[in-house]
Amino acid sequence: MKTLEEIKKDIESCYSDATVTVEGTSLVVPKERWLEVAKFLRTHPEYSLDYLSSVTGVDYKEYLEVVYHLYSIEKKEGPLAVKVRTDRQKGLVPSVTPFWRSAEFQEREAYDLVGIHFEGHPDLRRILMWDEFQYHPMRKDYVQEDQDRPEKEF
Amino acid sequence: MFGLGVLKGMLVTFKNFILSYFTKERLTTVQYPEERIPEKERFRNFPFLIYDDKPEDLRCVSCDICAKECPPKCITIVRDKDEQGRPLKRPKVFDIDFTICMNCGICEEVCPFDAIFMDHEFELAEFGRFEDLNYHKEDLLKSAEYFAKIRPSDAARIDAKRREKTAKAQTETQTQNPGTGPTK
Amino acid sequence: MGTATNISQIDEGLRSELQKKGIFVSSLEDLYNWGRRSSIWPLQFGLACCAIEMIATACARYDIDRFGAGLFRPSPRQADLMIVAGTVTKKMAPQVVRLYNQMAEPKYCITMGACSISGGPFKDGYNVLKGIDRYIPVDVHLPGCPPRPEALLHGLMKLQQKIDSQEIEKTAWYQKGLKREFPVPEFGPNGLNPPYNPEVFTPEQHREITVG
Amino acid sequence: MEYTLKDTPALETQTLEVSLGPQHPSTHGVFRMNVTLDGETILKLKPVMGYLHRNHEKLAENMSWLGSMPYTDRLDYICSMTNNFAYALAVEKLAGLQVPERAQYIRVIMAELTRLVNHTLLIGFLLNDLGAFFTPVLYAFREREKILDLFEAVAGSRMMCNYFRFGGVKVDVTSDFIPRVRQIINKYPKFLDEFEKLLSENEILMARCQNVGVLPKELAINAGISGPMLRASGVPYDVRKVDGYSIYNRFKFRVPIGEKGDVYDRYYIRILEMRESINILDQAIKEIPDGEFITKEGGVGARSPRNFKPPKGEAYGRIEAPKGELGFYLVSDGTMKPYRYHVRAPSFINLTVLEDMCLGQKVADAIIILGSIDIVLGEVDR
Repeated sequence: MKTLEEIKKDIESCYSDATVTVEGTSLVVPKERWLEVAKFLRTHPEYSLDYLSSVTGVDYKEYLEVVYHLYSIEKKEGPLAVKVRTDRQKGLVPSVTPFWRSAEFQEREAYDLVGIHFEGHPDLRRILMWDEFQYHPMRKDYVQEDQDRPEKEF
Repeated sequence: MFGLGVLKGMLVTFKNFILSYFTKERLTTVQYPEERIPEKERFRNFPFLIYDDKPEDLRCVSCDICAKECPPKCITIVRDKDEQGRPLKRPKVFDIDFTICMNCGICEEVCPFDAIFMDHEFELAEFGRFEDLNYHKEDLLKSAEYFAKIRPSDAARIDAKRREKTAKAQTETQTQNPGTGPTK
Repeated sequence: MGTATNISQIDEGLRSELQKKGIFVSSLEDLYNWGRRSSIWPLQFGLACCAIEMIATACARYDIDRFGAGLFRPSPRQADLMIVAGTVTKKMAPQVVRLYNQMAEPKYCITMGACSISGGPFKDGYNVLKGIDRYIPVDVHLPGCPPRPEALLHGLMKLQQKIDSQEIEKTAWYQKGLKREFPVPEFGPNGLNPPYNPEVFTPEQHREITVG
Repeated sequence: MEYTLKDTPALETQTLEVSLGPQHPSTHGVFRMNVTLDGETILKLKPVMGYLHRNHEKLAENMSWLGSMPYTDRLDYICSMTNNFAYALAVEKLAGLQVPERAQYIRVIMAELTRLVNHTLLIGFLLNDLGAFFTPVLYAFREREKILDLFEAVAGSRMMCNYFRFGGVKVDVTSDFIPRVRQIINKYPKFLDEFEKLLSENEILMARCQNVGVLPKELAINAGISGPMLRASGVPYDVRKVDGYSIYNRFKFRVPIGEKGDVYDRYYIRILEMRESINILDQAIKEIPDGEFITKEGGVGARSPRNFKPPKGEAYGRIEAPKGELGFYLVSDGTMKPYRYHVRAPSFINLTVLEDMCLGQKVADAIIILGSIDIVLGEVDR
């Protein structure tokens, strides 16, 4: 597996204005360029990262972040962690379901629990909570209802 | 022959059925109330508080570590106070809510005073939820002999460690003030 | 539903005398309760980890069939015991209450495992109901996470004692025109409405935890 | 006009919307499939989950690192030891802990024993869905009890072992552990042969399972399928061989691969995997060294899990759990509580292709296809 800097240089060689930064052990991709970079990582013969293992929505109080862990099955290469950030109010990230079908359920879970809208997702509904639920419980500012509240508040 | 596979399967069931009359080892049913499976020493069900000779002097000094470490937060401890209001090294209230406890044994691991252990008692079905299943200090008390009976090797290891600790504490008190002789 | 032993009016001395002569004397109530107690059909209804332990109880080694309760009925119409084995979440609670309503009287409920009694280790979860006895009356509470198969058998024996001590005329389900229908909660924006059924459950006063 | 068959217009059939609801004997727990039926064949199948969403990830965020370990037992409540293994590996990668040799061997032995339990149970429940009402489940649970007795003797609890610690295991194995494992290994192949004789050549099983619910290779990779389901479709990808985590690269074992990827391949691959697990166990108990069972420096001494503060950063550890690739993505902000705790559950993602495999099949086949995916709801809904 090439180091993150080489991957950064490869991506920037193909897409000149993609400002990809390396942060710790992961690659931060701006959400506008994320679809091209995803297509590049998936189809480029040298990477062919065709196995999206996990999609996670994380709430960092100022911004929301989606973390993708990608593997390559033929090359049997280790995880490439890619992060895509978006703001808290109207969290919008392009959906990668056209490239990896395994993102279908996991993006719905990230939408349901952390409230990140995935643009282009075939059927973005709540997957774990019931449909009338109006909050995103994994956010840090979620307040849980009190099950012992007195009768008059029914 | 088409039905051969099904027949072979029937043969296996038939063999098991016939052999179960001969080999004792195939009859695995344990007639629960009368006949019981030998208890494993490390089995952990619900915690209990241990006392050495009298139920009053518990080993627990209400240091609250187990209440803080308990993942589902089911232990409630209130420290005892003497008449002048100074806190004592004894819990006045030590509740374990058996309807929340998940038998994970972390309280036993983190207790620095070896005061709480996991019990083998599992027949605890009750009718009431709040009045029967919220165990208070009195219901949790078990003697050190009981602990040695259900968990011999752990009891031996812990008693040895405690004896050696008290012996070391005595030698230290001797070296600090040799004049006064061994103090309890 | 007290647990007093059954005070059948037959004098013990007379009974043992007749038994020596091979005559068995019993009150109709004893016979009736014995018949109901020895063939409780549980509902095939597993929610989580306790369900695996319930299946292990139904298997060869612990064998719930010895108590007559081995026939797990998939449909609530034919079952008379609901073993709530596992975490009851808010999304699943309406289904559990509807299932309990669909069961025919006399019906009993065992909450197996800490989760169904009080939410257990998951009680702080936003989607976890703090105990099913908020909506339906529960007969036997079985602590443990998961309770051993023998503990489930002990819980079943405790329920059998309870059935033994029931006097038919006084039990609720024998009265004329009884309509025991528990309201099914609806899904609200942040939880279930109503959060508990007032006639069945009164919230125990919140006990403060000295941690931290 | 004399009515003949030929003039009858095409029989307008109505599609029937059925919900194989959360309470259904075939759904292995509280899982719901909204099925649109045309007669018996399935037109649409929408899985509905969340009935056992117990908020494990939210609870973990205000609990110490070790406090979440007993909760991982309840993720996939049939194989608790492999969940602990995955969580312990992820935290060790985060905190940079080394694991002594003996603990590595104990971990591999426990993981492979759990794989035996899980695959035996799966075959029991799959046959239960196929109509063999309870007999295979009785065989399966008879073997499971022997292994659970071993877990109870060592870890303290039958199903919820809570046995792994960061940097090793909680307590050393009992003295009679190795002979008992050897006894289980010697008897298990005989049980597997008996199980195979009972099931594998059974014409009913073959008729109902072959060419049913076929999963093509490309769709399997694209949909992130992992574990025996992926290998049954012909993709040689086993995380034990690929990552070689813990000490798996010391053992010689083969990875069975299926060709067609139908329900029969998924059933048969699990029997072959059980034989490989016995092979690994055999090698492991021969080479298990003596020594300490938990690392002293940095390891969470059981005394105070609240002082275990891994450095700031994140880690993604994954293992080959019996159901597939179980991963833990942990973000730590240097305090005693994880900032974000995400579980990559194999059963949850393996359900993506449930609809693709069931389209056009009969309702009875949909139940077997769900059974062959091997889902456990504690892990699907977390």
